[in-house]
Amino acid sequence: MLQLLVGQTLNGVIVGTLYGIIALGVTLTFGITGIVNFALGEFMMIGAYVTWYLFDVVGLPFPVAIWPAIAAAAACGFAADQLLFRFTRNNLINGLLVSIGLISIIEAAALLLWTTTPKDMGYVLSGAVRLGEVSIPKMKLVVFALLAAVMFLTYAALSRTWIGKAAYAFSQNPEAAMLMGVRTDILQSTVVVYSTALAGFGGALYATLYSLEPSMGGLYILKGVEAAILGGIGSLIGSLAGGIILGVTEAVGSIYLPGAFRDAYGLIFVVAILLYRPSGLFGAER
Amino acid sequence: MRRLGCMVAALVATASSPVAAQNIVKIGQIEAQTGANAIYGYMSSHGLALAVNEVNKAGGFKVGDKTYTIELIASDTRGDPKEASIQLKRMLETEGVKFVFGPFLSNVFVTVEPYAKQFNGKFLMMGGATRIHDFIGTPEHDFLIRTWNWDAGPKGFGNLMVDRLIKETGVKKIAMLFQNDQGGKVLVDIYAPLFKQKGIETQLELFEPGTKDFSAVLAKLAAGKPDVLFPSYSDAYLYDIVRQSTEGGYFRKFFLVRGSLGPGLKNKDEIDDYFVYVPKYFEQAEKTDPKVAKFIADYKAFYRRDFPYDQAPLCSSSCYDHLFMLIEAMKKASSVDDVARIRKELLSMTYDGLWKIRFDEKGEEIFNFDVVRMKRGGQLSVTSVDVE
Amino acid sequence: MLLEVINLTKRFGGLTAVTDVSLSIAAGEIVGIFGPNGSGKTTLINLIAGILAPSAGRILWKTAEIQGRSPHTIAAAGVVKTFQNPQLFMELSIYDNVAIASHLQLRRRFGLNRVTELLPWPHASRHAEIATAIDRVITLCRLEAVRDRTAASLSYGQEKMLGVAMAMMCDPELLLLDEPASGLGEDEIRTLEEALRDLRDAGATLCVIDHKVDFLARIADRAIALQQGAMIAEGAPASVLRHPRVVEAYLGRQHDRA
Amino acid sequence: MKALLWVPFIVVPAFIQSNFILSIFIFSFILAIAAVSFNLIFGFTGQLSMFHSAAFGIAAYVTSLTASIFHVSFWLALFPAIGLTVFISLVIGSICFNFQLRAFYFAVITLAFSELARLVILNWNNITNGTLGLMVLDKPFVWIPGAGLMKIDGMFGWYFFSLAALIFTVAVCSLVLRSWIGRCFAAIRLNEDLAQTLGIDTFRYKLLSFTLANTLAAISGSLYAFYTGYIEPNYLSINQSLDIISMVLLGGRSSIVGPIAGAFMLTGLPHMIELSAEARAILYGGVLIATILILPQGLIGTLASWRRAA
Repeated sequence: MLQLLVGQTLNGVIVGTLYGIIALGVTLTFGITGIVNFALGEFMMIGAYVTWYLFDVVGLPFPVAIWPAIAAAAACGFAADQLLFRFTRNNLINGLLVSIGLISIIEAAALLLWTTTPKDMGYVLSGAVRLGEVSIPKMKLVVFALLAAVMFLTYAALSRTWIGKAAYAFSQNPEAAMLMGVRTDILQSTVVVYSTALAGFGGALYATLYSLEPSMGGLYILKGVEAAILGGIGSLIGSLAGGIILGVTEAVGSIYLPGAFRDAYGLIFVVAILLYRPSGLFGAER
Repeated sequence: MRRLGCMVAALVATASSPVAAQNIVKIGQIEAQTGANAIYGYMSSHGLALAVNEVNKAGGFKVGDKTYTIELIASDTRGDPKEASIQLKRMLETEGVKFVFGPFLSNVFVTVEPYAKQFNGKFLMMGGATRIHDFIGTPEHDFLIRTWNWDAGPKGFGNLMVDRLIKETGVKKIAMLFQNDQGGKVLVDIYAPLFKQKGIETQLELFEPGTKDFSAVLAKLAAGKPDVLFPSYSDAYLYDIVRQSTEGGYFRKFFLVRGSLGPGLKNKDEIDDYFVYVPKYFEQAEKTDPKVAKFIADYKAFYRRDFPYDQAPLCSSSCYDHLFMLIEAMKKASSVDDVARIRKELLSMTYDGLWKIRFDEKGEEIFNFDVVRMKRGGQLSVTSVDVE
Repeated sequence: MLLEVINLTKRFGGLTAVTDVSLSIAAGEIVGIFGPNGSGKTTLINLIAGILAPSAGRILWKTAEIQGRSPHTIAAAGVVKTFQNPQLFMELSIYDNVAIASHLQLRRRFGLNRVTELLPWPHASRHAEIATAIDRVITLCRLEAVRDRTAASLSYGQEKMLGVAMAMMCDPELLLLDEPASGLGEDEIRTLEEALRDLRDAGATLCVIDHKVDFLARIADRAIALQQGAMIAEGAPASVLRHPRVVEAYLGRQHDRA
Repeated sequence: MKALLWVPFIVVPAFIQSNFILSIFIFSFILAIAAVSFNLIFGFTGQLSMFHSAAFGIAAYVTSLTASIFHVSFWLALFPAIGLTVFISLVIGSICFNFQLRAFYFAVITLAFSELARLVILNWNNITNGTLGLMVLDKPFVWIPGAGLMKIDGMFGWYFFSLAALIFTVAVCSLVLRSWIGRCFAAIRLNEDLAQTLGIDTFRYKLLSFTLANTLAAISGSLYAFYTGYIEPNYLSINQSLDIISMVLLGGRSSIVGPIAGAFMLTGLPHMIELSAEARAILYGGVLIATILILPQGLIGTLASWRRAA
């Protein structure tokens, strides 16, 4: 039983980082543009399908295929930002609803292109590492490493680079930031596009672990938002932590309790946290 | 636009009388083409559209001395009972459709059933939904024809599959892992008792549709040391379950009554035994059976995308065959609207298309199927089972 | 005593905005509180109005402790404040703004009988009663000309008057005005003064905060001077203005500027 | 005079016998009840609640289960449903509003609660029959002067029954909204701090709005269950909530009529315009986005503002 617990905790951590990357996008977008982009899951789906196409159909090696995937997601993100989100800045509800409309468009397009038939990408890396009874697939470890790396890089970038500082300043106090000469529109678009690129990256890695369907995005964005709230909107480390907590809760929860309730365990946790600490675990007290 | 027209027609008092056009046979289809449970409906709509296109391209079909073309009215229910019930009303009353294909979804069927009943004898409903099984053959339900092989019952394949499994693998304990939706629940209700009665111990776990990471549930199930895993019914999950079972070393033996061989072949070197029910093993039949080859070629040409060798062709090919069966029956009955006669002909014929299909006296479909068994390394043994 | 504030203190993290302030307001008087910006005036009345909770000290309203209660209960008890930069229902007309403010009056006058307003045939007399009250306040605040325009379309002075009007509509026993005169032109200030006097004559007690000394001197019966959150002088406006610490702390700086 | 607007609806069945069209009307009426009531909390009080479909679905289940288990009439079965909805709304409402959850958080928490409700119904197999859902076979009775006790069955019965229910809902909403309660809702929507200082107990009125909205949604849910004759856990799904939201947005959130128009558009149009499934989904998304960005007032709202301008 102990190995089971240990193994699933580790597995939960890894799955959690996938939630975390979406959560990171949610947090960034919310901090800078004041909206929650519920379509992030769809950009993840785009990244995943492009990776699958380039790797399986075209036959590029994975490390190469991953870049066009990210680019594609980012490009779509840029289009969406210029055509839609630009007009819903700081209008939470409208932003929410626009992104919901966008979901149904992107999903339908994916259906046209790839049908409901699931796509399972060839294995980039198969087999598992075994420590005693505990076994973890190699690919999952790689994914975990890559995601964690990207998140910490993002964190570093935001605390070092100028754009990062600008973004931080802006999220703290827009007026002051603008007086400091931060070009709001550019900053906001950059962040929206970056978050979609993150989602695309997440999708590319997702494709190496799981099979793909057009409806995959819907589930992930919910988890991402839950994770972001858990960790506290506006906190980068929080979004990673939130994702991991969510992943572990689900994995461990479904060992001891019915698996059919898996999604509930996360939700209950979120509600509890929010009531105990409305600003989330790592969020600044308001 | 045409439909706006008939809306107007309907708005002008006399709407209730159907607008039957000359030398056109209207075929309706109510399936979920989008949404969470769309996979069956989506592909059956593909199959039917393909068949209709073929018939019309060939200039229609002759019944008596008249030549008829087919008008297909296929609407997307999104798996929403509300949509379906509205659409069926339109088909039966406004459009005067006499032959309705679908639904594959039980929730849609039970919703429209009370209404459809009122038109008993005026139309035929050829659906695959499992719940049709509860109504078919009962009074006032002559309009029902079930277009899918049924797991349970003496003629059902479930029985035969389980026997074969026991005979060939000597399984003692089996773990069931299904998504918590209609299909999953039906399978549990059918197979749990079946195993029990044959003295096989079972473990059961359900998962939320949309789950992708199964290692927790798999580990939990494996802890109970069952011999075989009986997973999901849809490739959308099978790929993940099979891969994660083998990678994690949880399971090496699988038993499937839905879904394709794809997941097994993909992990062939990790799998000891992959036991799957396939109404027709397309990958093989394509090479041997010209009809199948033609079907696959036509599909590729018509939809300009390559052919999905997962469970989807089962739906598409079955609906494809059923249209030609129906036309056959019309010719035999030398009428396109005498529903009773056409039904009689349908039930009395044995159609030899992509599949060898016939119906029992109640209207339950019976077709032979293949059991494909894959051993480690991927060598396959295909046995076709004759239901009779 | 209508209102008694006893050793009231408010800290925001490090800095102390209000230090150990004690004061009392008697029914029917107009009290003026003044002091330079950041002297804790606004914090003080936010504490009284319940928008902030004090760190220490007590607030007695008619001998009942009200510190830390929620704003709406305190408002219901009869203490209403206006905002320094007016808070309005911008999309609505002046009339509707004041109509919303009639909430408390409606409750006081009719209590649970309000539910009859939910009937398809509402109480005509009641509507008339409230309607006249609303119009009275609007006239009192010299807003009848713009009665049906949206609040968003008002001039800054009118916005302030509307703020006062809404506060008045709650017919408060104690009205706390946060810098009512700031940003107003001379004649607007005159109107304001008249309105406030009318209000006092109508039986309300007023507590006015402002740094416009002359304005306060004109209307206040009693003045209180604050500096860095502490009370430094109290008494008749004239005498308080002459108080050395006030001159040094406040007017002194004005003289420098001059 | 507004009452006259209903007259066309009352005479419609005299001209239309087509069950297809009538059923579109009936579904529109029933869903319009949900949309109008949702607009109480969303459009008039300014809180985006995602609990609406849960209230709708829970009531659908409670009513039909009570009716079938205890063999009581629709009307009797309605009471426990409404009672439970009120109770749940009060609990969830006081949790959310007590903690001063802001817009986004409120939406997410209510969403979480409605998902939990769905999962409970989904997995409580021995009562709810899980994903397979339940058939609802009995129909409500009403007493009609002259005709006596009449079973609501068939198109015309349902047409007028659901129409009556909609009229009732609209009446309740308009009476509430033109009273002081409506003014308090507006105050909360427009400026909560100010509302507080004017002595309005924002907590109480938010709670009232939330509860009233859910209760009316409960009525709509029960009707829906008895009309379709089938209930399934999907009634509580997020998509159901989103559909209701879209109705309100398309019609316009600033009026009572708006959501009704929205309900008709979303229920009727898909059946009048021939489109492939994918194209329909794309159009739906496009229209939704267009309304938000171009006609934030919604259709009715925009027409109204034109009338005012002209």
